[in-house]
Amino acid sequence: MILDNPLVLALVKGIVGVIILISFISLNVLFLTWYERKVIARIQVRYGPNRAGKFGLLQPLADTAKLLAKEDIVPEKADRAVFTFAPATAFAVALLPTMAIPFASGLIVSDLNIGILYIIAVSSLATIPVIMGGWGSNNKYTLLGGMRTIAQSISYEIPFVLSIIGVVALAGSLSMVQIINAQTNIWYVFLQPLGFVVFFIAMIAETSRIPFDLPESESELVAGFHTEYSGMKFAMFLFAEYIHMVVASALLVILFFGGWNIPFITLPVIAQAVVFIGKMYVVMTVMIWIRGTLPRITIVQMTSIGWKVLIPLALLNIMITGIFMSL
Amino acid sequence: MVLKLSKIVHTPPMLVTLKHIFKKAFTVQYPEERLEIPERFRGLHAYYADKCIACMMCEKACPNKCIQLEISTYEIEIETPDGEKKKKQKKKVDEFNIYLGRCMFCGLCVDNCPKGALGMTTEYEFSDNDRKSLVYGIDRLASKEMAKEEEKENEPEP
Amino acid sequence: MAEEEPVEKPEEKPAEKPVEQPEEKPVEKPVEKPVERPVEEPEEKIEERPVEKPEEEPKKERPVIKSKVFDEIKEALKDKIVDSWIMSERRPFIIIKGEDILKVAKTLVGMEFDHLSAISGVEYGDRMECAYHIWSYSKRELVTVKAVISKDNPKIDSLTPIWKSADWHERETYDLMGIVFEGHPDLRRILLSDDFKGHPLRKDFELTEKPW
Amino acid sequence: MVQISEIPTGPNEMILNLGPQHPSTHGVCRLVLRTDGEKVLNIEPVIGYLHRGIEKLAENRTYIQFLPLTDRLDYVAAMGNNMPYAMAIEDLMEIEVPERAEYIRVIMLELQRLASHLLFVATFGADLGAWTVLMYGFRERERILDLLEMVSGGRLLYSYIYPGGVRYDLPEGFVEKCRKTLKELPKYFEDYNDYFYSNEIFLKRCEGVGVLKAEDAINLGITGPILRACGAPHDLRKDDPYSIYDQLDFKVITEKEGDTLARFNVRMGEIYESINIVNQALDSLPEGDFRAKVPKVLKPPPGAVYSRTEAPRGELSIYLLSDGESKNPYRLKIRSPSFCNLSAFPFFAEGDILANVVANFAGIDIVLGDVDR
Repeated sequence: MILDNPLVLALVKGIVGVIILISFISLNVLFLTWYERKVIARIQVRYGPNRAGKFGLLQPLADTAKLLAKEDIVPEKADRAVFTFAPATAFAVALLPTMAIPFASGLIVSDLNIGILYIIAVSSLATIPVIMGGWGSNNKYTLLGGMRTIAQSISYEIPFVLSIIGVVALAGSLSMVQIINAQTNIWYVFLQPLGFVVFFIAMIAETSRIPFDLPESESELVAGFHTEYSGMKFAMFLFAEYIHMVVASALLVILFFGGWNIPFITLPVIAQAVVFIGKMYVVMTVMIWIRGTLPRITIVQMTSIGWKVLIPLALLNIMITGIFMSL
Repeated sequence: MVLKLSKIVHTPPMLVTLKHIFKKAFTVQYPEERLEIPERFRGLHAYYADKCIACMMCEKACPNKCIQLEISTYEIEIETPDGEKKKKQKKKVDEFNIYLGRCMFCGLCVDNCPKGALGMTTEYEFSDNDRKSLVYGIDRLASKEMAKEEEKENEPEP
Repeated sequence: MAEEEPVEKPEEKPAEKPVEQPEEKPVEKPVEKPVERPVEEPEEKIEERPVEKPEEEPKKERPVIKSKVFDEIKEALKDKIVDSWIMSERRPFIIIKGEDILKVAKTLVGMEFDHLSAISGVEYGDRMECAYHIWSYSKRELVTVKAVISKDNPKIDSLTPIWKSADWHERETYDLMGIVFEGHPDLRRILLSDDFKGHPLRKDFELTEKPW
Repeated sequence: MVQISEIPTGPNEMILNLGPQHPSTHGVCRLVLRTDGEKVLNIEPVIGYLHRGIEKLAENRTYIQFLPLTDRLDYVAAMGNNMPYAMAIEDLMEIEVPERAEYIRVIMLELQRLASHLLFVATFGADLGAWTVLMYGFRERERILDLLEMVSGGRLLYSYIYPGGVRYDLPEGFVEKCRKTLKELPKYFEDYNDYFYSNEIFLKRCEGVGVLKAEDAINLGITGPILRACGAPHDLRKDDPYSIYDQLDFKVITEKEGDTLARFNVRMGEIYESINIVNQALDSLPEGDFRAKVPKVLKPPPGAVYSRTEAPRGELSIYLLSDGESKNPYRLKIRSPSFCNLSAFPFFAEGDILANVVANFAGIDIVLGDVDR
């Protein structure tokens, strides 16, 4: 059999895993678009989508079909290659970190021993397609949106990483699975409250959601970096954005809420996945709730919060962690 | 400042929005649910041909000139109280058109009608695909109103 | 939309009537009287009204705010005023020559008339007018200064050095009326596009009607 | 004012057209910005996209025919536009308005002010990125529009205040419904207070944005809530009372700071004050005619009148000239508050960052129908 070859087996396993993962993530994203609209609608005392299917559940499919059928407009003066590649890059880059996310013990495409490092590395790539889109559109609004993304990612990448150091130090490993296993009985949110706060704020900024949605702030920059995109290209940007949200919430659950663990209870694999996804949705609900509440901050406030508040706090957190660990 | 100090402890905004999640939606599911329309609503015109005396007041009153009347005169014989037969000229409305594409529903035509031959209904759904079909003649102006009245008559029965 | 008639009519009509309107008519009632016996004029009016009123609705006798600055202004602008009258007992109107406007405005600012409410250009048969509505926040009085300028060469000094708010008002008046404000820093069309021909609020501007 | 195209653009600068189609311009206003990165160096408002020539139309309409067109000036506060026009005609023709009509007018005007300020709160929130507030503001505004619709038959454009009084009398049950609504509304406004004044981001976004001094504001011709936010207690309802405002007891809300937050506070305060005024007017609403006897065809005697009112956005005045001959106004000039407030916008918005310019622009609360006429 060809499958006896360990290399081929690994390849097949990998491909199957990736396909399952991508379809799972896509399904989640589709559901998430519906879920976000519904929650925001409830906050705004509206009904939200309720026409397509029961409770409007088929709305994401209808939206996708609509976006696919739309005319694909490329502005005349746009840099065609960059403009076209940007959404594809965005989509690809957004999917990369999902490879190292464990959904339950064993349910992971690739359990890297430097999992968290890998995720940080590839998630900071997400800036590049935004700048590509912003520059390639040859539009001043998109350019400003792209520039804001750079400012934002520079300001928030650092506290984002620094706040993880405490967790890594406690777990003693960079592997995602081991970080989760280290939290079997106590979640790190209780051991690292300061780190959690910094990480949570930096995470929202990294996913560029309200109040940090500066790259696409609709009341200032129309739609920021994707002003000129339409149809499928726009859909890919949108998809990428929601994937970021899924990844970020998964990361938060892994790092601070014990992944699939419920303290003092051992769960079967299926239950673990359910717990994990349930926790993710709680985090995402909070993110949506914040989006439904807060106004946007300005770029000056954004950078000053990043540099003057979050980075010192993250450093303080590392110091405290170090002191406690050496005791 | 006055308002800022009027309360010492404000509920945080996150809780304000949380509170609203559990409230009933205030929006209306349009084609199925409809808002109640007050009597004075200025919707589609109703034209009562029997009351009209073809005085053209509505046409003159219209700020946007969206009413057009075509009038012909005809003679009728009437009996005076003395028993004599007299010929009298009368005006008759052949065509009464309202161009809704231009109408702004100000109601001045209704105000200026001396005989109450014009009215305004609560009808508000008359979007159409081309401009020409927005010209409403006697038949369409009357039919909508009649349908309404029929509905009203039918209603009390059950 | 306008029929063809009004285009022709205003040319003739305003030529006679509006000329008389601010000068002749108000002259009949308010102007003559205030000039001769300014104190009595308001009294007369009050006498007229309460005759009917107290019988039915005595409650309605609200104090009519009377203009106090009218005499002051006339005193201050003695030589500049061509004509003046008072409307509804509280709104002084003064007519001046176009070239005096800057001096008059300076005098009025000195009298605490600090808010230029609006500038409206009016075209008459033989002349044009720039009406400045100036309000004093401290005195709570509004005075309307009408500056008369010629129709062939409508030019008047800009008031932007005195009131910054005059900027857009003057641009608007230039745009719609064609009055040129000399000394305005940036006199361009404001409401209409730059390539628009003519000044629409002139009486000879032709309107066209779209058929159904 | 500068024409931005005449200023040479520096190496790091660019010209950014905010509008005419832009989410935060509330219509079709174009702001030409000369920007250096996020910083806005110069602003030039370009208007006229919604110019309908209403002043010219007035010369070709009879006096009554023009009334519905006044609605179209400031289309979110249409009731306030009817008022100066009706007042101008009454002044010219020396019509005595019945007491009841004046009370109804004040009730309507203040309800309209309420609705207009609620719309401001809604759109202001949206411009700062809090879309939820938009829905809340609209929800409350809807209840007031219900009241206005019940009386006038229109939700947005009313044509209700007529020369000589009002068009119809108050319908049955209006007073009760109005009282009920006004009693319930403050509960909702408590939510606004909670939401805005405990919201650190909101306060930080508004404080110190677009600071304006009272003297400058007066010289720039600014009126309305923006002027009152600079500490100048000028309100035409008090200064130059019309209708029955001199018989009512109300405060002029002022703030000292002159920034966007102060403008917001003034409008929030006026919302409460309007409720107070409506309640007072409802209490002493007299019986009687709702409209004076006015001829069907209005033909005012020759003369000129400048009638001024305090619209929700500031001083709305109409200069009406009649030649005494024709049935049409000879000349009609509208002094609209939004036009004058927008003209001053560059003076207190230049030199700030883009996000603050947007917040500032939302804070002056202009309506383009009012600007362009």
